[in-house]
Formats: sequence, C-alpha cells, structure tokens
Amino acid sequence: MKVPDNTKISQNRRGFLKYTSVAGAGALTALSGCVGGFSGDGTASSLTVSSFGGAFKEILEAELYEPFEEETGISIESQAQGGTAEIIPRIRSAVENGNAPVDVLTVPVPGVLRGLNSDLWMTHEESEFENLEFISDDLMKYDDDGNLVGIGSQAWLINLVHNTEETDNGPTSWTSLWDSTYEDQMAMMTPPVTGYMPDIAAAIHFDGADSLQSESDIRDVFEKLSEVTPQAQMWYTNEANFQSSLENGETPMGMLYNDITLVLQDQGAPVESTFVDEGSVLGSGRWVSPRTSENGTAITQFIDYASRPAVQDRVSRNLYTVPTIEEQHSELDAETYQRVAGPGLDSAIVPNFDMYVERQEFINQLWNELIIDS
Amino acid sequence: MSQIILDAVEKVYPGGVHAVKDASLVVEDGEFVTIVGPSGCGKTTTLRTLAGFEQPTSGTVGLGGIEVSGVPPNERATGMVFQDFALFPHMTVGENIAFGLTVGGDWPEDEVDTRIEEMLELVELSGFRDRMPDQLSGGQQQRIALARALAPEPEVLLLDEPLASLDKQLRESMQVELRRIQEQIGITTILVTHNQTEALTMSDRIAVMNDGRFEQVGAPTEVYQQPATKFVADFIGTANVFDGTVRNVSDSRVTVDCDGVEFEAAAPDYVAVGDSVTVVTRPEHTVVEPGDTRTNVFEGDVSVSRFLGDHHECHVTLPSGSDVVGVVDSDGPTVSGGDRVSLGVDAKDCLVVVE
Amino acid sequence: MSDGRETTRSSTGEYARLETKRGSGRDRLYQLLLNSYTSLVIGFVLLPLVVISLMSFTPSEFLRFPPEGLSLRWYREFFDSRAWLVAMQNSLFIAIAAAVGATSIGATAAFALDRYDYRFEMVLTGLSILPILLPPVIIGVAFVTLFGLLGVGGEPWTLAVAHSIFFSPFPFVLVSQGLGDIDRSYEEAAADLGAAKATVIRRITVPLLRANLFAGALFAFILSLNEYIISWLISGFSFKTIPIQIFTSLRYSYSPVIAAVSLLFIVMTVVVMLMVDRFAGGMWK
Amino acid sequence: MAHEAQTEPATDSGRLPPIKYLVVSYPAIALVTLFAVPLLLLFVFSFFRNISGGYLRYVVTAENYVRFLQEPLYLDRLVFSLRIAAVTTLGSLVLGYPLAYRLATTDSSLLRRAVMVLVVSSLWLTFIIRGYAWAVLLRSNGLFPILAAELGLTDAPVSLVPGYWALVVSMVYVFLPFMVLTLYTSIKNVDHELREAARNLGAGPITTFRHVTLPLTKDGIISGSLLVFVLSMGVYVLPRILGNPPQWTLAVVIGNQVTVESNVPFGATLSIILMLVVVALIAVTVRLAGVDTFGVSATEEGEQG
Repeated sequence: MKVPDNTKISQNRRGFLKYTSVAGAGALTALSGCVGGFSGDGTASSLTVSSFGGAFKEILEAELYEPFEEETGISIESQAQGGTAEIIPRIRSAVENGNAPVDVLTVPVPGVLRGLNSDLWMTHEESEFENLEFISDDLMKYDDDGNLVGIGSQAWLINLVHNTEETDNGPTSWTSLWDSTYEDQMAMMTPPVTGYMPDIAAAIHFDGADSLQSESDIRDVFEKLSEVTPQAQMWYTNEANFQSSLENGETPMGMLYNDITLVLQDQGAPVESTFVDEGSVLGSGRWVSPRTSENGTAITQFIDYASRPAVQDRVSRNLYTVPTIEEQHSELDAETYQRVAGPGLDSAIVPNFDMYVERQEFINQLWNELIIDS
Repeated sequence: MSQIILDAVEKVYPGGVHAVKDASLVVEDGEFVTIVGPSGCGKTTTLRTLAGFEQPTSGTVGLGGIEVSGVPPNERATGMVFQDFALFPHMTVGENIAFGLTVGGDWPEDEVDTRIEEMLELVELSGFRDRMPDQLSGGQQQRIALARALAPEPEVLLLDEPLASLDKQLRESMQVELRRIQEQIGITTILVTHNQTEALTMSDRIAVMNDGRFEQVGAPTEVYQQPATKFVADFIGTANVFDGTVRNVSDSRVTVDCDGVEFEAAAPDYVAVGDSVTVVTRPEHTVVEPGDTRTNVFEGDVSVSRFLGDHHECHVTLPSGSDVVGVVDSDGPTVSGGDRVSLGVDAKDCLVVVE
Repeated sequence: MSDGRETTRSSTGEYARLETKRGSGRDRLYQLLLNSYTSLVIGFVLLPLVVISLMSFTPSEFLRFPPEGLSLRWYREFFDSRAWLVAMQNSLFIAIAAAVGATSIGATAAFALDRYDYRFEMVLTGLSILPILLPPVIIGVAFVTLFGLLGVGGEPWTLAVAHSIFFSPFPFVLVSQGLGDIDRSYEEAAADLGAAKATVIRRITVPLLRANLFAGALFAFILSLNEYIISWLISGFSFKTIPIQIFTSLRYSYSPVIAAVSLLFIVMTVVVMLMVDRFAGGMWK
Repeated sequence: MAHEAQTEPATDSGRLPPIKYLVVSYPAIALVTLFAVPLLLLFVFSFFRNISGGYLRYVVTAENYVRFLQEPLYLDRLVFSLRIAAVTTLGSLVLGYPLAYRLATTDSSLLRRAVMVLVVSSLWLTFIIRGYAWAVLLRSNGLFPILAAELGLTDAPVSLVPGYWALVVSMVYVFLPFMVLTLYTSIKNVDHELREAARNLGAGPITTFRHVTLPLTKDGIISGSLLVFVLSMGVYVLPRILGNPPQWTLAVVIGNQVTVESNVPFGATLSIILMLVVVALIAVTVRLAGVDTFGVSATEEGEQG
C-alpha cells in the first residue's frame, strides 16, 4: 500500500503518542512506529485545500489545483468537506486549540459570517494580491475593522429542475412550490441555511428581504412557507439523494443547483435546469483560511491564482458555477454565460445571510417544526 | 520431620457459617490419615486450611514443625490433588508436572527434566509427557495430578476427594495404587473423602468429621469396632441402631430396653441405670434364624431379602417399626419377603454408645 | 446430541408410529413451516449483504441492479484514492487502540469485581456496562463537552479514548463470563505448587482467559471500526474514519466505490468473527 | 461435591487490601474520569446558556428544559423515537424468535454456525453500510420496488426511500441480530428433554411450545425486547439515510444540535432527557420482570452455571 506524504497523518501520529501516555498502553508505542511510516514532511510547500465533495471536488482538482501545482510547485492536498453548518464548529474547535486542519477552504457566506463571529479567519493584505480587482465587489468579505478575510471562490444558483422523461414542462416559478398540482412531487432543500427557502417565500409572497427583519415577520413568512410541505416528496440535505432519484424519475422535480444539474446532463441524465421566473437563488462561496494556518504566503498565491479571470472561466466552463469575476472580465461566450448564469446575477434572489447567522436558533427551530411536521 | 498439627482450629466464614469447630489432629511423619464425613461437614475446609487457601479464624496449623498460619499457599510445602484434578488444560502433561518445579525457582534447572521422567515413571505413565490433559482418561489424569503434586517433593500430600470423579472399578484400583505410591515415598498424607469404604481400606488412621467436629480419630478397625458415637457407628459401615434406656448394670453386662426389645451387651464402665444409650449391632453379627446360639434374640418380618454372592442380606421390620439388617448364614434357611423370622446377636457384638 | 423426533421414533416403535401417523404428518408440516419462514428470515439478513457485494463489481457509474457486468473498477478507485486509504488507516489505528484500551479497562474491571469485594461494586458494575446501553449520540455529546473543556476537541486520539470507553463493556462481559467459568482449582493448584499470585495470574488465569480476552478485543476492534456517530461528533475538521468517509461520500453521490468499501468491510468483519468463533472454541457448536 | 469453601468467595480479601485497590484503580479511574465525569458534564452543560456561534454562558438556567417542554417539536420527537423503537422491537421479535428457535433446536452444527457467524457479522457491520444497502434495495430501481411492480402490487416501481417503512425495515434489520442472539441463548438453555417430556406426555408441537418453551424463554424475550428497544431509541444514522425529516428520531435532533447548530447546552439537555428515559425503561423492566438483563440483575443471584 503506497501512500503519499501527508501532514495530517503526522498529526494523527502525535495524537496516538499522546494517547499512549494517557492510556499507558505500551503496545501502542509499536503502533506509533507503524504510523511513522506515513508521516509527511510538513513543509510549507504544500497546502491543504478543502471544498465541497463529489464532482465539485474532482473538477476543482483537475481545473484549479493541478494547474496551480504545475505553475508554482506548491502541492495541494485536496479534501472534501461536509455541509457548511457542520464544518464551522470543527474549524472553530481546531483554531481554538491552535491547529489548522486545513489552509484554505471554500465556505458559503453564512459560514464565513459565523466564522467571523468566532474570529476564525486569517486576514489578508489586499496589496499582496494581483487579481482581486477582477473579483466582483459583492463577493469580497471584510471584517468589522475593514480587513479582507474572504475572497469569492464560486457563485451558484439554485434553480428549479425536472426530469424530462417524467414531465415535458417543468415548473418555472417559485409559486409552484405552493401549487397543489405538484403535490408530493418535489424535492426541497434543507437546512434553510443551504436552501434559503425563507428568502424564496419572502420574495414571492412578501416584500423580499424587508420581510425578514423581525421575529414576528419571520414567523409570518414561515407560516406561508409551511404551505409548501404537501408538495415535498423529499427533503434532502445530501444532493446525492435527490440526484439519483431525479435521474430515474422517482422525484420528478425540485430545487437543485444549476451547476450540478448541468453536470448530470453532461453525464446523459434526462434532467433540465430552469432559471426561475422570479429569480433563482444566488449562493456563493468565499476562500477563507483559518487564522492558525502558517502558510500565509502560499495561501495568498493560491487565492490569487484562483482569482485570475482565465482560471475562473476555466472552472466555470467545467463546473458550471458562475464566475466570481465581474462579467466584463469574463471571456466566456454568451451562450456559456447564459448556461451558467441565466439572466444574470442581478435578477437573482440574494438571501438574507445575516439572518441565518444572527437568528440561527430561532430559524432552525421554526424550520425543524415545519419540515418534521410535514 | 513432616508432622501435621491442627490445634483447636476454628473456621467461621464471614456469612456466619461455622465450618470447623475446635478441630485438633496430629498426623505423624509418613502417616496416611483420612478425614471422612458427609458433604458439608467441614472436611474440605480443614484440608484447604492446611493448604493455605483458607485462614483459620482461630487456632494454629503446623506443617513440619513450623507454625504456618498466615503463610500463603505457594510458600507451604504441600502437594495437593484436587477433586477434578485441575490439570492445567493449556499445558502438556510434562509442563503440568514441571510447573511446580519451575515457578518456585528453587529446583535446579538441569534436574527438572529428570524429575519429570521420574514422576511419570512413579505413576507408570512414561511416554505421556507430551499429551494434553484432555487426551487422557480419568485414571490417567488422576495419576498425572498426583505426579504433579509430588514433583516438587512436598512435605505433605493433600488429597481432596481425588477418586470421587472416577467410576467404581477404577476407583478401587486407584485406591491400591495411591496407597502403593504413598508408602513408596513415605509421605505424610491426608485424604478427604465422604466414602467410608475408601477411608477404611486406605488409611493408617481415620478421622470422622461431623458438623465441623472430629467425632472420633483412630485406626480403621478401632473406629469400626468401637465407634465412639452414634454418628460414627452409623456413618462407618452399616449399623443397626437401637435407642434405649439402661435397665440393669451388673458385672460386665448391661441390659438395655429398646422399644420392647431387651439387649444384653458388654458393659462400658461409664453407664448407669436410667441412662439413655444407643445399642449398635453390625449386620454381619446379626444372624437370621440363629437357633439358640445367640444371647439376644428378637422377631420381625422380612421386608426384602437380597442375595449378595456369599450370603443373603435380610431387611427385617421389627414390631416397634424399626428396620434391622441381618445376614443369613450360607447354611441357613431360605427366607423371602413376608416371612416372620427371628434374629440373634451376641452380647459381645452389641456396642453401647452414650451420646 | 439426539433430536426430539429421533427419540420419539426409537422409543415408541414401529406400530405406535403407524397409529400416530397423522400427528407426525402435522409435526412435519410445522417443521416445514418453521424452516421456510426462517429461511426467509435468513434471506432477509443475507440479501443486503449480497446486493452490496454484487454492486461493488458493477462496471457502470450508476448503481443498477442487476449489474451489467463484472469489473474491479471501484476497487481500483478505492486503492487509488488517498482519501479512502487515509480513512482506512485512521480507522484501523483507532480500532487497534480501542481494542487495547477497551480490553484493558473491561478485563481489569471484570477481574477486580470477580476476585475482590468492594463497597461500591454495583457502581463499578453499572459503569462497566452502561456505556453500551446509552444511545451513542449521548456518549458522543458527553465527550464533546469533556474534550471541549480540556481543549483537545478534534484531536484524533480522543476518538481512541472514546471508543475504549464506549466498547469496554464487551470485554468486560466476556471476561466476567470467562472468570465465572474458570475452575478456581486451577489457580489453587498453581498456588499449591508454589506459584506466587502474580505468577498464577500470568501463567494460569490469563492463558485460560485467552479466548475471552481475544474475543473481547476483537469485538471492540470491529465495533470501533464500524462506529460512526461518536467518531463524527468528536472528530476534527479533516479527520475521517471509513464510516465518516462513507457518510460524507453518500452526501455527494451513491458511488459504487462505497459498495466496494462495504464489501471489504463485510469481509473483514466476517473474517474477524470466524476468528472469534475459532478462538472461543466454537461458541455456537 | 462442590468445595464447601466456594460458597463463600474472596476469603483472602482481608489480607491484601493494597493489591485489591491497585487492581481496581485503573478501570475505576478510567470509567469515572472518562465516562461518569462526561455524563456529569452533560448534566452541568444542560443548565448553561448557549450564545449564537457556539459560545456558552456559564449561568445556571433551566431554560433549556423549559424549551424542551414548551416546544412540541422535541416531545414529539421523543414520542416518535419511542414509537419506532416499539415497532422495531415487535418486528425483530416476530422475525427473530422462529429463527432463534430453529438455530437452537437444529441438529445441524453447520447451519447453526453459518447462520450465527452471518448474524453476528452483520451485527457488527456499521449502520451506514447496512442503511446504504437498504437504500439501494428500496429505491425505485432497487430490487423490492421492481419486484412489487412485477408482481402487480404497484403500477410502476415506487421508491420507498426516504420514508417511514424504509426506516422500519432497516431498523428491524439492524437490530434483529441482538434479538436472535439473546433468544438463542435463552432457548438453548431450555433442556431439550423438557420438550421431549412434553411430547412424550402427549402434547402436540403447538402445545409444547405454548406451555413449555414459551414460558421458559419468557425472560429471554423480555431481555431481547428491552435490549432492542433501548438500542433503537438511540438510532441516529438510519433516519438520516433512509428517512425524511418526519422520521427523525430524538437522537438525530441531538446530533443536529451539536454539529449543525453548535448548541451543546440544548443538545446536552435533550441527551439528559433521552438518557433518563432509557435508564428508566431499563430500571422499570428489570424491576418488574426481574430478568437478568445485560448482566445487570435485579436479584443478587449469580448464573446457574
């Protein structure tokens, strides 16, 4: 069994040595010797980068990490991470212990905000980057003191999708979530911090983000939102659940990322993604780094590389996410741009990210009642 | 000097069970003594006290002239054979025998090997050295257990019901074998058993134990012929027991009235008229249809008659309701169930026991 | 070992059997019903394992049943994947440490409780057994609080510690049984032959308990290997065991590589169980 | 027969107090510091206040418990957990008893050992793999929905995942081995001569079962059911893989509180409540039925050898 060097394993070894002394089990000393064989050199010439898994990770590896490795000689250890909601507590616990399990990770906005609240992120000097000027201003994230902490990595749109063999005309409007003709046919995303369904409800039936300011307004929105539950055939956290049942038509339609749907299409699945009339939901990720990471220079190099318009375009062409550079810098042809971004980002629904962070417990409580009672 | 001394040993378990009461016994060097008694009489506890598995509540235990109370089992020079042999199942015969030679560390290493062979020879199982215990028959296991116990040259040998798990034939041949080996090495030995035949046939002396006490200690013949108590009489051999009251004491005779049957018996010098005593007769002295040759004659109804090869044994119910076992001489009459017969026993064969 | 029918036949004889022929026909019917029903249940137990095994050899990207052919593609993918291999190593190291930890804790507790009297025996017995009875998620949360407070949250060794505690009831129960079954006279014989207490334990007690200790350690090993929720709750950001890796993968796709890993795990589990069966001297003879 | 002395254990305990405490210190310290203390911490944490972002305020407050009582969601999940545990217990008993009975009474050592190794092996296999297998089997292109459609039970293959029955099937599957093993031991302990005696006295197979085997294995049934019930109460993975949110158990909600919401105090509160329910169940069953469950016996008697 040949295993490449790995800094994480050496951490693992330290853990075992520690355990040895704790448990006083002499046999483990021999064990740690075995682990030693796998320990990495831990030099700064390698970066651990974490992203979403599955196709996302594979395409990033091929289109971003590998070219970066070739150009800079810095090797990248690629990792898949769980859902946003689950990774932040782990990063926090590592940072509080002075560890950096990862150097760079791509985190959706609510996660970036939660991390900011816990002071997890490394701050960057803008002057050390060359390509930040191309990145859309909306996709940069600063802390309260104005220091740069997050740089746009990808943007994605949540669309309505359907299986073309099951229905000729998929739903085109978010109102279909409330439409009883679709009873027990739709897949819906959970938790709210990834599916942003309260924002959809607010946009369709209320005054948009303004309707999500007070607890009583939010309750009203959830009241309306509870009417979607009859249409839900499945609530998914794992894309894989919906992906496979969408492909074979078990669940004929639902909410899904435009990018994933296009990847499925490429693989020959009978699925189609529809940019929603009232605007698709725009989510986006930021490159952030735990402040405990000691590879600052390499991190800057990596993020800068990922921010190049050519690189952003290349990733978008393959991953179908929306480039984080402003449209005028993108060299994607109109058709491709239309495929990944539809009518453009301006018409998309931008979720009230702050709400999910500030009222986390309240929102989750309402949400759990809503989906569990469904 | 491998004397064993028990002096006023008491054992009370934490739960309050009084297992051994004021037990005193001296076993001389090279002597074979059997402690015999019914289950739960305290005999095994006594043996385990000697081995060091139990600590006496009070009293002293001496082995080879040394007071050993408080000395752990592994530091006592005792060799023990357990009821189920306790051969270590994960070791070969050789390893089992070697165990006691090597764990103490006081046996010269180069002699261990010869000693194993010597012991195997002693128990006549040379060539079994590499077998595992579960490949041995019961009798072989017994011999190996003995060899293992004797290998480290203990001063005393303790046998805890060693023959109980063998079948009857094997048991009898092992009785002889055990005694042979014991005499050959001349080791001081205590055997614990509930089998009185075993006790009678094997021992130099017998210690009869009942309810935590030694009731009688003596040579087998003595204990059999002169039981000190009713319990001993009943437990050692078969006995006909008649409770009664002394009516008359004269010269060397007493007359005892037992529920309507009068016995004349040899008079111990300690009985007086009016004493409650027990008259004990052995079946072999209690003869069916004796004619006029016996001192005491009484009648009863035969309930069962059994043929035992050299004689008939007769169970007879007396009018008082008590059962008596007697024998029919080889030239005596044929009797069968329901017959009314007379029984006779000589005065010299009637023992008077006072409780 | 004789069976009920056998005995009845031989003891009732030929004529009796003819007379009760109707009854024995009914007997056979019941037996047939029982056999069919239990065969279905065995099928129920077996089916998912078989399906997973077949799936792992599918040549295609998507799981289809029945598979369209045979391919080792997903096994190759497993052995080519750093993520899976690292997860496998992590799992194995945690499991070995857990086996050592759980067995040392469980066996020592069992020994102490069997051989000595303590005032708080019931408390120690309870603590020795309770871990396996409480929902693992609770144990997980409890460890999150402890390790969080100690500032060691997310360190890989904390998983080994947690598993050592969580699985210690298995060696505890097995060794307790073993101690109960050992004839004390073996140890007394050894002491009588001059072995000191420590020697008796080393040369007699432990060897006689070998099967129990071994089975206990193997149980802890295989359980740790398969444990998910505690590991997930207390593991750090990037530390993954095989179950965590599977769960994470399930998030993004139902890749047949998961079936391949599953079959590897099934094989490992069965092999270990056969070892337990063998070392414990055929528990189910 | 038996050594008289063995009725009174640990006769030499009085002589060796230091060793006795030395031996017990290792497991006792490990179990207390690494098991009892964390459980205690759980209790302490349940009275803390969570601040968004996963920080704690070390104040003593009962608000977490108030929240549990006030929001119907959590009580509802507890009731659901109890309900699904009951269904699982019943299911595994119905499937498990006949199997255990056959294994315990068969002459075929091969059958017994093969099935036992299978049952025990599947027992140790992670819930995730077994849940995954059932997800594969119950999807619309899986074996069972296709079979159902072929047999005409449904018009087209209907996916059963995610859903209530998928969860029930997988839970019965996962806990069946516990039931079988407990019942196997229990049935095995019934002397087969007792069954033969009943038959010999004229009882038919059904009567023999009802009046001999069943009453004598009552304790096994209670132990097995309690074990399965208690373990089912803690199930976390299966509802996640095979259930929709309405099939989430309290354990899932607890897991979410800790991992997703970083609300350890409320997670701890729910854990304490779940723990109390489980411990109460065990205590009540052990007390009422007086069975020897998991080695914890209501009576002080040891095993019968």
